[in-house]
Amino acid sequence: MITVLFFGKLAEIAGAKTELPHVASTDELLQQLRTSFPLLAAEKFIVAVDKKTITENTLLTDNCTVALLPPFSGG
Amino acid sequence: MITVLFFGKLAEIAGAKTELPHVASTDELLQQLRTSFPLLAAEKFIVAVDKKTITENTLLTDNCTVALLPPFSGG
Amino acid sequence: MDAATKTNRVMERKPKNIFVQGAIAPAFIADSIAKHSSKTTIGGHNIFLGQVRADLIDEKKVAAIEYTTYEELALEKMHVIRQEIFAKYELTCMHVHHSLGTVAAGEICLFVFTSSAHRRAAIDACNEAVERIKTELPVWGKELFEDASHQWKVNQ
Amino acid sequence: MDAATKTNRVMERKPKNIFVQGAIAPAFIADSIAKHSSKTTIGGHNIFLGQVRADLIDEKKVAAIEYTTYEELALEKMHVIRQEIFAKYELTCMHVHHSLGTVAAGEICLFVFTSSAHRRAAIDACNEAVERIKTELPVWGKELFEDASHQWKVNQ
Repeated sequence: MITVLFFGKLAEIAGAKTELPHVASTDELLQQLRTSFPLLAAEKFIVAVDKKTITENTLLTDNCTVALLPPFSGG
Repeated sequence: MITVLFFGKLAEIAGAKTELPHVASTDELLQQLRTSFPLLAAEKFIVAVDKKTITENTLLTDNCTVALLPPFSGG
Repeated sequence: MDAATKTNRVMERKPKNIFVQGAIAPAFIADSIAKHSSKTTIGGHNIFLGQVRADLIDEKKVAAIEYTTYEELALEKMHVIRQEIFAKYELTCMHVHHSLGTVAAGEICLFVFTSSAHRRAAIDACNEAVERIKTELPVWGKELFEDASHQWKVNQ
Repeated sequence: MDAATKTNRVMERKPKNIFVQGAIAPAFIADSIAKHSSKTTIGGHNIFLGQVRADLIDEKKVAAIEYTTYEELALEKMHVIRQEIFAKYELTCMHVHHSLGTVAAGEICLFVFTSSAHRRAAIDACNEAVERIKTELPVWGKELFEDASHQWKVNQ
């Protein structure tokens, strides 16, 4: 299982959390998510795998957590 | 009369305040003060006439106030 | 290894919790300042406070901001920021508190507090910490308008 | 001219008193922060606090600093600094408090507090105010040692 966390505005679109059966890579995961939640396509976000932000397609292992992080606006 | 104010370390040397009969200029005044208070010679200070700091010899008028200000150390 | 050293080592490894529920009270800030009176090597403190603005957006007024975070990632990130700032500046201490949940307009949502022997380090470290908190911490502010609608805050 | 405008004009002409007798209490700082919660155009506050250090000088420890000033000149000078800083930065407000008399090691002797809609102005204005206060205000600190001897403080 892969856990996917959504934050900020993205959680309004997709809910705070979802679990998916094994997906090979982040590119594949994002493709699936965009199919399930078409509104995601218009949103800017970065991706973290197990709390490390990534900039390229990344292979996913079982039980990993992927987080979709829209632009930060703390403070 | 000319009022002379001393601050910080200078007040330890010369007292907080003194009054002098008319003196023509700041140079003349400082010469008199150094004679009265020889320890002043070793001290760094700037001079203010009626709350304006001066950098050159300045003519004094009656009833003016001259202040001797050692380096500031507030805060 | 004595108890104090042990405590320090544990603190270094385990990120501190910076999050507080709701607004940061001025009395909390006062307590935090007062606690430093026993640290007599300190010569200067610098404090930054973020306050929620009642911005007017399309004629609707912001009544409050609701903050959420990815807490695990935020605390790890703050831990790295803290270590890098301590490595860079001669600080005596640094404290960071950020609100979660709802903070009304006019209330304090961020409190960054640095102290050092000479002022330059505290001022520069505080400045850098604030910039990094704003750009690097996964925290999101939802601006709640008086009419109960909302929009997601964008940092400048 | 309404009463508020009149008051403002008078305030512009008459320098504010920045001096307080003895240390600045953390509770006073908290009150000062709390008073700004009604100013909901403010997004950031910056505070600098000067604290008296128990420096060791030739094996003697500083127990307190005794501050004196040329008050008339200091208030006029602070008034000019205030006006120049307001002209340069988009500030909502600025408050300055400096101790006179004896302030013990660990206590606060200087409190500079700036507020603005966006943080940059408050941070830069506070920084500039502190530098100018330290170099331009006729204030003198006498470092009182534990053995009752003293020396005159020198600002870095």
